[in-house]
Formats: sequence, structure tokens, C-alpha cells
Amino acid sequence: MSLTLAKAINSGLRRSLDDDPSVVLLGEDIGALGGVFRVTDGLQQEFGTERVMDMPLAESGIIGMAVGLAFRGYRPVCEIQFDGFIYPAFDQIVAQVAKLHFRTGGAVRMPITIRVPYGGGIGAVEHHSESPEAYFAHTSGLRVVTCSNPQDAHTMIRQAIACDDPVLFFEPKRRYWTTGEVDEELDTLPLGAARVVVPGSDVTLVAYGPLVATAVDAAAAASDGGLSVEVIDLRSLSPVDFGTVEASVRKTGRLVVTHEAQQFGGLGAEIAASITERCFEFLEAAPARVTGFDVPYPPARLEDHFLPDLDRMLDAVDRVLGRQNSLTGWRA
Amino acid sequence: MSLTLAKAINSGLRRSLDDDPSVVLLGEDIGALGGVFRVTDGLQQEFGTERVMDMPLAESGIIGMAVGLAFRGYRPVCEIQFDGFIYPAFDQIVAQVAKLHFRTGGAVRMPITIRVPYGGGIGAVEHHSESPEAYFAHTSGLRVVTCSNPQDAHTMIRQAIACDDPVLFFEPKRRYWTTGEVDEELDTLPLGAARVVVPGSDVTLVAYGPLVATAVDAAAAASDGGLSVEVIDLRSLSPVDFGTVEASVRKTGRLVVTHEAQQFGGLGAEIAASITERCFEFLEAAPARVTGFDVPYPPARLEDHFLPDLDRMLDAVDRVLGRQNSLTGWRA
Amino acid sequence: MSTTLPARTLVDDVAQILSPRGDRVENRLFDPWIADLTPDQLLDLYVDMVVIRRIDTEATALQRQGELGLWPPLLGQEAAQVGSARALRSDDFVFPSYRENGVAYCRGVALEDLVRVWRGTALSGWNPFDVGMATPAIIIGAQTLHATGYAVGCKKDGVDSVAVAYFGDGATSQGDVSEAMVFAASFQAPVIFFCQNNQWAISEPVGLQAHRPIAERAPGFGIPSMRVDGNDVLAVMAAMRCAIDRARTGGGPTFIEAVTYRMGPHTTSDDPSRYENPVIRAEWAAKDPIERFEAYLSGLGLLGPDVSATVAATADDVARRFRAGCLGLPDPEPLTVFDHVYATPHSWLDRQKSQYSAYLEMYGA
Amino acid sequence: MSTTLPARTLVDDVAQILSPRGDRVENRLFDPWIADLTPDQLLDLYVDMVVIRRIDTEATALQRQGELGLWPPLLGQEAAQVGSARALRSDDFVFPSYRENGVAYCRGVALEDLVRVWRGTALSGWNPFDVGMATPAIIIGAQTLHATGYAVGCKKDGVDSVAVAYFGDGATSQGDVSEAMVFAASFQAPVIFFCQNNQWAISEPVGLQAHRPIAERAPGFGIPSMRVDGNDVLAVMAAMRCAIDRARTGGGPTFIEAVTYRMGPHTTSDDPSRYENPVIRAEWAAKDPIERFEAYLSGLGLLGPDVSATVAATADDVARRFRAGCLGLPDPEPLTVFDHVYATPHSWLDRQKSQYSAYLEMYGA
Ligand SMILES: Cc1ncc(C[n+]2csc(CCOP(=O)(O)OP(=O)(O)O)c2C)c(N)n1
Ligand SMILES: Cc1ncc(C[n+]2csc(CCOP(=O)(O)OP(=O)(O)O)c2C)c(N)n1
Ligand SMILES: [Mg+2]
Ligand SMILES: [Mg+2]
Repeated sequence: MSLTLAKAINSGLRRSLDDDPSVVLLGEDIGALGGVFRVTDGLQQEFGTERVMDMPLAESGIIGMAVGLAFRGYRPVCEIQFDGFIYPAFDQIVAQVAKLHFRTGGAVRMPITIRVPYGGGIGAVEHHSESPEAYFAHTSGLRVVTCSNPQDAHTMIRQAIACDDPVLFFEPKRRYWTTGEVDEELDTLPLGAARVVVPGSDVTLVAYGPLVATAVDAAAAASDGGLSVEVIDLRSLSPVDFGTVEASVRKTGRLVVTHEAQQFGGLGAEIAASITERCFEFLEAAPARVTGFDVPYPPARLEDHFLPDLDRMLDAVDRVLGRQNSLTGWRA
Repeated sequence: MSLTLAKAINSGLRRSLDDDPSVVLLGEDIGALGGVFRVTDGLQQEFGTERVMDMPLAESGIIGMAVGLAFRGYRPVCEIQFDGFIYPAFDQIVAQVAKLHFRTGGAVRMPITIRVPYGGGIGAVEHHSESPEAYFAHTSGLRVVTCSNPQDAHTMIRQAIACDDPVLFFEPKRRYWTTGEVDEELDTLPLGAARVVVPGSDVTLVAYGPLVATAVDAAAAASDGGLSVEVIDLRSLSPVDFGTVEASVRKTGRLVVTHEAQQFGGLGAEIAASITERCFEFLEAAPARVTGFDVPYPPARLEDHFLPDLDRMLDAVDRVLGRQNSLTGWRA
Repeated sequence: MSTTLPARTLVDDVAQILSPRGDRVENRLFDPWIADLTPDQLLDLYVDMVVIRRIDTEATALQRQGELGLWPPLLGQEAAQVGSARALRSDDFVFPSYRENGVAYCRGVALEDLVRVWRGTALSGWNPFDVGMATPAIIIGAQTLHATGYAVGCKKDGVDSVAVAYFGDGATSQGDVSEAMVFAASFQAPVIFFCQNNQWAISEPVGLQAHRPIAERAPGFGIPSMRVDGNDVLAVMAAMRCAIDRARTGGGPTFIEAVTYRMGPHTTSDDPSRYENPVIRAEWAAKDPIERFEAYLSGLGLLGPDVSATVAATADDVARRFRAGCLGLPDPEPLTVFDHVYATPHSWLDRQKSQYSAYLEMYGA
Repeated sequence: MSTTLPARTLVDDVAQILSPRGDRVENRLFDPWIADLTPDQLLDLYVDMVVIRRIDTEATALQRQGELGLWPPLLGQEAAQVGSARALRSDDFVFPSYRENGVAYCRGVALEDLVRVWRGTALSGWNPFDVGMATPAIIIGAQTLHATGYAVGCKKDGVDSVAVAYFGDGATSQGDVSEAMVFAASFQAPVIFFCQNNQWAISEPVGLQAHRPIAERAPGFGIPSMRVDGNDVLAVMAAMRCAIDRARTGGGPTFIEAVTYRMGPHTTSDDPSRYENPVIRAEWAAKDPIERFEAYLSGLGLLGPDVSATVAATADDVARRFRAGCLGLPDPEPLTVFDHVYATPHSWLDRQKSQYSAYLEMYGA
């Protein structure tokens, strides 16, 4: 079945609602409207207002109510309408959702999934293009995942909902309309596993979510130039499947990490630091990062500069290979 | 004048209130009580309830109100009672305080200082021992600093308040009672600069806030064993003074970073990654991190395990030196 | 004139000065607050509403033509915005949401500045201090606290300026809005909470947010409130003037619920056919704020064919200039993406800028 | 018995069944709700209060002796806690703050489990599902949303269990508490908001949080509320039973403000001499909940010297067991610091645990 990424999540939600009566969907405008991206399209009609509930306009309230429902044995799936609107719920996520299982010595489970359309590239106004994943990956007790294609979108949302831990599920909104084959029965990889999407031997290029497609394009371009770039789709950001990344870097000796999020203190730093710790002696060059700048997400007319693209990825590939690149001769 | 770190901040606040009529202090219990750590002791008595204002019990409200006061030309200094209570204000900090200057093309300044007693080691109950600095260091538009001794506490709080950017000012609560000389006129380092507190040549040990004292002790212990450890007090976490760290690592070739905060996605990752980028060829070993574990802050009777101590720092020093250490022979 | 309001909701029914058909209704509380309006001033309110509707329509067209990324129409809310904004002084300060383009026009924002944000060339269209109005706040409810803090500052400064927070019915569910009421009451801040209840928060009807009229919420926080017909420009202005007077004279905060209807989509991206009942929509169409005021002014003999023609010409002219201004907005220079993150130098970001500048030099800007 | 309450605050004055001197006051609304209480049940309430005060005193002593890191006394709030908790069924669920140790005792929490958190051996003292009560919530106000969500779940399940959120006067300023009222009203959740207004949030008097009685806040959210003398165990129980009955029978949420006084410090770390007016404190001492009930029971002839001696002996015994339980609590094993962060394996944390285990092996645990 060929589906867009948005429809693949929709069908994953439908299957989860079907399979488990404790699953409930909570969010703003997810009912009659089907969500601003139509990811929940038709689900309220099909499952009723007790399973798919429009929520008052208060993110802390939505997550706090999900916590109470989880106490009662429910498995809430919350939609945060856009990345930039998750912060009012930060306290409930970080101080309650993430900590309750630990706080209660395992007595109270928080199988809550928080769906967040994230990232830029859609020409939106402020607060609609952010990549806040590092805040949550730094928070013990949470799992953080993101998908890059329709098949994963479908499988991973179902795995996230079925998971007994709280999961932040980041959806690459600019890829909602990407089409691909979806097999509802396919369940090849566990939720925490990364995937090598392009095998290669010269450089390891780690990406996730919206930038996987860009990274694959970069690898194709590099291959035209005779370079073999291995692209890894991280999929899980907490935990990171370092085994897969490490195996690749042991082979290539060179690592480039890319994400849309701001660089300072972002996931790229953790991946670079961890891989350096794990296979320092295999590294031929310092890992390079290709990320959004350390500025608030800029106005739409500037986002092409902010967002990592194929050229900036290739420039970093050149850098880790010690070839001529934009920083050759650059001095602070 | 010899002062505790808490009193040194108190005297810094007093000077700022004296020097600039636009400075106002906002917080819970900062008036008659003088704050739960007495950091604002006597200030409401001296400056009145219009300058030192007890706030209703709502952190988002406190920071949101500070934003409005900043619009009106004030320079608010907000106290968050404990680290774990900053999250209800996360949205106002991340989406408003951090972004308003950028959003308005420089028209609106946010010279807001947010004081946060942070870190563990005082045997407290949950939410009273956290180290959330990485969330804010990852947020473009904010500056993040922390002090480790009374002199810096005094000077830096005044610099933070005088700064036209928003500053998160993290106060190492378990060092509030540390005593030291304070010269109110001393103003040696800019707010963004790190300081070499123990010179050395074998290993660079980077610490900040509450762990600087521990790092200094570790350096002394190492020196008894014939090792020369250079200890850097980072002071500023955004921006990090990489120049100072880099100069040290170029000399030692070995880096250990320590903080109480959880490791995954913490500041240690950024420092390790950035230093690796800047002086890969000088590194003799992968930078090592000595941090809190990736668990929610544990109950008091377990915090000695969670918190980095002298022994764990020395173990990491051994590791970067390639000596026998706890991970020798360890396999995942 | 008295500025004392009872602690509980002032008016249980929606207060009007004009009926939906444009007939003058007696209102003992409100009448004195607009008794001084001259025919010229009445006409000005009318022109404002017509022009703002014209701008709004033009903006929707510009979006459809791909010239704007997005636009949040204020169709139907002209009276709520004009009546409230025209009650303010220039030294007052407005903290709007994203839908207050009518208010912005009244505050003197330049035409092209209205669309910078929606065209994506900037995150703010204007300098807030030039017009006494902050730029659009997109995080729902956050600005109510800013208005409260600003008002506390006015009080500290000993001036009688006031702050106004604009927000919607949906916003009342956000914790920040309740906290703003707590703080405003606690510090008796000279702030007006102006809620345009347009019946919708995107697809969610107001009944999901509140089981009681929204105006009833404030009194429990110690803030008097009024419920007013938001499609009646005179009633809105009267309520606002009354609230402002209270604030200026030390009476503290007031809450106004302007009951209106969002006649357009939530934004140009929205599709109300998925959730809106066309019958109810039609009912509200019959209460149009401009038609109502037109009828009233015609009754007063203020709106002959000449005047109408002049107003139409004015609106056309504004629309032309608005469109030209929009199309003329330049794209920002690449390296400005690094500007104004900080007010003072930041070593990390300065380095990043320098590196990206080297990158642009190598690969061509 | 009717469960309908008027939308507005039920009682403008603080409702009582017993005067501070222990005299029975007629209360037409409340009387029926406690008419069925037998002499034994009345005596049980008394014993609960005495025992809880004894536990509380003992805990303060343990803290002074260095056996507890901290303790939040509930001195003065015994009636508010016992009267409300004893109105509940075992299948109901309580979401407390940190001060509800009296409530926890009534729910059947084991004595040593009351102090695990305060001794620092665990972050929770008990399994919430064993006693129908969550463990202490320290983030002010957060638990009110949990109670609301839990109540929505009860409604979904078609059971008539209810949820209760306990919180303080200071908590009412937090956005979460207002949001909880929005959600509870919107979904007509069977939840009771039980606010112990003990006049203080650490050093801040309730007047800083609210200019109107706290009970007045709920009606604006569409939630009926009651204001009750929190030092009158019968009045508290009556209000709570009334609210619970409404919730069980589909009447939705109710808000109860129990007006009381924090007779101890905020916690054992606090120093009220810095901010408290001793005259007001003395006034409240005269309204002590236990003395009042004692006078009432004595008047009924239920509290002779024999009974009093038995009660004292019971309290002493509980205190002895409480102390022994506290001192007997074992320290947790080092590697348990990694347990229960996740319910399912997490590669990063598992590796970290393995490394720390190697470290402990090398350097000795
Ligand atoms: C914190 C936050 N959550 C969600 C949104 C998405 N959103 C934008 S407008 C809107 C509805 C707002 O409704 P209302 O307050 O009634 O204002 P109106 O749009 O009707 O003028 C929502 C949910 C947002 N902007 N901010
Ligand atoms: C979010 C948050 N902010 C601040 C605190 C610190 N704090 C602990 S108790 C307290 C006062 C609470 O007052 P109230 O709600 O009246 O409850 P009481 O202590 O009187 O029972 C404060 C400010 C906290 N625990 N959580
Ligand atoms: Mg609305
Ligand atoms: Mg209290």
C-alpha cells in the first residue's frame, strides 16, 4: 500500500486504537478537523469522542491529564500541534511523565506517547519550525524517536504506543507528504535501532527525521564524485543505537552528523563525543557537525540558510576527508 | 571582606539595586523571609516592596511579568526557588525571554537575570537538587553562567544584571556556605571568560559551579601522586570560553569534563565535541566525562553515588592518561 | 464619572448600544462613555472598520496569490478591534495575539509593516516602541503576562498609561492567562484583559474551553468584568473607555469579553467546512459590525452616497498601497540570520557567523 | 439526597457544624450529610486526629534528631485531612501534595512508609495502587491535572469512583490548577478539588495569591464550590461527602476550600518568626480542631477519662512503632540508582550501569 508519511501515521494510530482499548488520542483540533496536518483524519468519526478527544487549548493540561489517565491504566497518545507549542507542557513532561516510573519504584507506568510535528522547511511563521528534540533526549526517563519515511512512521508509532515507557515521537512535518510503500505487518527493527540506509565506506553520515532524505541525496551526489558515503538513519534519539554508528565509523574513520536543531548542546555533540569515546583510535579526523545555526528559528525567507542542505553536508564530508572545504584557511 | 557565597550574592544584589533604579527583584519568599537560602536577606527592608517584590506562586507568571517589566525599561532579577521549579516557566524563558530581542530585530531588549540555586549534595527531597543548565545552554538567545566562589558570585551577579542580554545565573547551592574574600571593586574577568584555577600540564580538568572545589581537590590529590592537572573553572556555559580550554588542551593533550548534570546531551558532550573539532591533532586520548548518571535525581541516600566525586574524577584522569582505571578490561 | 465596578460580572447579558439592525439601545452604564463622540469621530470609526476589512480581504488575496505565506483574517471582528483600539492613548501599550491587525492599523503601524511577518521577511513587522504595540504573539496566552508586567511598571513609574492584552476565547484555557489574572489582581495592575470571543479556537467551539460565559471567570480572581457585544463598535468603545478609566485612576485591572464571530477561516490554511455549522455562521452574518454601524450612521444622516463613495475610494487607495508595500518588501540578507540574537557579542555565535560567511564566499551567496 | 449545587459559590461565609468552642451549629445544607455518623464513628474521627498529630510531632522530633532530612508538619490541619479522607471509599483515588500525611494515614499507608521520602531512602513511600493514593507531589499544583485525568478515566470506565486533588492556597496561583479546573469542567470529571487554605505559602500570606476568597475562583470555571471551616472535622466531612456524591452521580467536579491555619513552620527548615504575626497565630490556636471536637464529644458524653486514656495509649503506641519503623528503614543499594528509570531496557543506561558496577568493583562499593 502506498501512503504519505502523514497517512502512514494515521493508519498506525488506527491500528493501535483497534488493537488496544486503552489507547486514547488527546489533542487540539484532532477531532472533527483531523489535526492541522490531518494526521488524525477520520479517527474521531471511526472511534468516537471518547477515544479521540479534542482538548482545551492548554498543553500542560493535556499532558497532565494524560498522566492521570495513565495512572488509571490508559495509554494516551497526545498531539502537540507544533514543535514550538510543547514548552507550556515542559514541566509536566520533564517533572512528571519522565520521572513517575522512577519516583514510584516502578509501580506507576507512564506509557504516554507525545506526537510532535517538528522541523522547518515549510515557510511557516515563528514557533512552527523548531527542533526541540535535544531537550527531551537530555531528560532521563524519556525515550525519543523520529521517523523519516512512511514505513517507519507507521511501524514506529505503533511501537511507541505499545511501549511501556513514555515516548516523544517527533514527526518530520516537511516530509508528511512523502509517499512510500507501507506494509502494516512489517516489524523488522526494534524501536531503539538505527538503520544504515545507504551503505558506504569512506565517510559515515548520521542523520534523522527530515534530513535523512537530504543525506541520501548528498550520498548520491558524493558517489557521482567517486566517494562512498554511508548514511545512517538514527531513528531513535534516546537511546541512540551507538552500536550501529560505531560499527560504521570503525570502517570509515570519519563521521559527519547533521540535524536541523541548533548546534550548541544538540544531539550532534553527544554523537560526536560518544563516538570519539568509543572509537577514538579509529577516527581519522574530528567528527563534523552540520546543523541549524545557534539562532532562534529565523523568518521563512532565511530558513534555507538556517537549514542544513546537501551542499553543507558535502562541505563537511570534504572537511572530514581533509579535502579543500569552506573552512580551509579560515581563522577565527 | 570575608563572605559566604550566599552573602556575596546578597551584596552583589544590593550594589545592583543601589547603582541602577531600574533593577527590581522578583521571586517567591524573597521579601520578609529573605529567600529560603537568605540570599535576598534584608533587601526588601532596605529597598522597599516596590524594588524587592514577593510574587504569587507561579513561575511562568514571574518570568512573564519580568518580560513585561523589561518592555517597560526595567531590569528584573528573578529568583527561582529551586532548580526543579524552573520548568513551569520554561515556555516564557525559551519562547519569550530568549527570542524577543531577535524577534524584534533588536528593538526590545530583555536584560533579565534569572537566579537559580542548583545542584545536589544537600540531602534534599525530589526536585531540589537538579542541574538543568544544558536546557538553557542549548537555547539560542540566552546566556548561561555559574559561579564557584564568593568573589565570582559577587562580581558575576552584578555583571549579569548589567548585561543587556538575558542571563541564567546558576548558583551552586551546596556552596552557599563557602567562605572567601570578596572585593566589591574587583572586576577582573568579563562574564563570558573561563578561569584557570589550578595550572597544570598533564591533563585538563574542566569543571563549573559546585564541582570546581571537588576538581581542585582532585588536582591536589593527583599532584600528591606526581601528576599535574590543570583545572579550569568554566564560569560561562553559554558561550563557553573555548579559547581558554583549547589553549590548555593543546598543552596537555588530555581532557576530562565534569558536571553534576546527566551525561547524555549535557554540556560535557558539547565541550568534548567542540574541543575535538578545534584541536583533534593535539588530543592523545578521547575526552572523558565524569557526570551524574542518566537517571532522575535519586533519593538523598543515593546521591553520593550520583554525584561526581574526587575518586571518579581521578579515575577519568587515569583513563585519559591510558593508566589502569575502572574501565580497563571492561566490555559492554 | 465613576470608575467603580461591582466585583462580580458587570453585565449578565451581552451589553449593547446598537441593536444588530443598527437601532440605538439605551444603556445606562455605557451611554455616558460615548456621549462625547462627534459626528466626525463616529465617521472615523466607520472608515477604520471599512479600511481594515479591505486590508484584510486584500491580504487574503495576496496569500492566495502566493505573496504571503499565511494570513489570519479578522473578518467579523472589526468592531471589537476598532472600538477597543480607538479608546487608547498613544502612551498606552498593546500586547496583541496574531489576529490584531486591525488594532495595529489603528495604532499607526505602516501598511507594509503589517505583512512582514506573514510574508516571512521578518519575525516582527515594526518597532513596538514606535507605535505602543508589541508585535504578534503566537504562543497562545503568553502576552497576557507581559501586559501585566508592563502595567506594573507603569504603576511603579507613577504614570497613568495602561496596558492592554488582546487574546481569544481559546486562550482562556492556558495557564498563563489565569496566572496573568492572579498577578494583575495581586498588584492591582492597570491592565485591561480584552478577550475577543469569536466562538472558535481553530476548530474547537468555545464550549470546549468554558462551560460558563468567559466574562464570568475574572471576578473569581478579583477582577471585575464586562460582557459586551463585540460587533457593536460603540459598546466596545464604551466598555474599553470605562475599563481604561478605572486603570488610569488606580482602580486596577478589568476584563472585557467582546462577543463576536470569526467570519473567516482560522487562517488561510484552515478549512472551516470540516467543522463549522453554516446555519450559525449565517446567523452571525446578519449581525455584521459594519452593516450595523452603517445603518446607524445612515439613520443619523451621516452616510450619504458622497460619503460612501469617498470611503470606498479611501479603502481602495489603502488596499493599493498595502499591496504595493507588500510586494516591495525586500528579502533579508543571508548573514542577517545571525543578527540580534544577542545585544552584546557572543563568541560562539560570532565564530559561527564568520564560518558561514566563509562558506558563502566559497560557494557563492 | 440532592446533589445539585448552585453554580456560584455555595456558601459566602465559612460553613461550620461546630463552633470553635465545640458547640453544635445548625447547618441545613451540611447536617444531613453527617446525620448517620454513629458515636463510634465520631470517636474514630477523634482518634484519627489525635494519632495523626502524634505522628506529626514525632516526625518533627525525628527531624530534629537528624533521622529525617525534612518534614512538612500538618499541625492544625488534622480536621481538614481526616474529615476529607474519611469521606472516601477505598476505590477512590487521592492525588496529594507533600503535606497530606494525615490523609495518607487514613488511606492505610504503613507507618514507616510515611517517612521514606523524608528520610531520603526513596522518592515514594508506597505503591499508589495499594492504598488508592499517589505519593507526594512536590511541584506545586501539578497533581490537580493528574486527578482530573484520573477522574476522566473513571468516567470512561463507567465506574463511580472519584479522584481528589489536595493542594494549598499558594497552589491556586499556578497555571496548572486553573487548567485543571478548565479540563474538569469541560469533561465534567468526577474530581474534587480540595484546597487547604492554611493562610500561608511558606512566608507568603494568602492575600498575595488572591484578593477574593479562594472558593470564589471555581464558579467562574463552571465548578460549584464550598467554603468550609477546615478546623471543623464534621463540616469538612459533610462538604466532602456532598461533593463526592455529586461526582459519583454524574454531577461533575466540585471545589472545596477548607479554611484552616498552618500552626507549624512550612517545613522543619522554615523559620516563621521572620514573617508570622504571633497575635494571629494565637487567635488560630484558640480554634484548634482537636480541642474543638474534644469539647463536642465530651458534651455528648463520649469522651470520659477512660476513653481519653485509651486514645493516648493508642497514640503513644503508634508513635513508638512509627519511630521504630523509621529507624529501621534500610539504605538503598548503590546500583538501584539505575532501576526503574525505564520499564523496558535502555541501551545507554544499561551500559552506564555496567560501567559503574565495574567502578564499584574496582574501588570497593
Ligand atoms: C501554546 C500554543 N498552542 C497551540 C497553538 C496553535 N494555535 C494557534 S491559534 C489557536 C487557536 C486560538 O484560539 P483563540 O485563542 O480563540 O484565538 P483566535 O484564533 O480565535 O483569534 C491554536 C490552538 C499556539 N499558537 N500556541
Ligand atoms: C513549582 C513549584 N514552585 C515552588 C515550590 C516551592 N514551594 C514548596 S511549598 C511552597 C508553598 C506552597 O504553599 P501552599 O500551596 O499554600 O501549600 P502549603 O505548603 O501551605 O501546604 C513553595 C513555594 C514548589 N515546590 N514547586
Ligand atoms: Mg477564538
Ligand atoms: Mg498554604
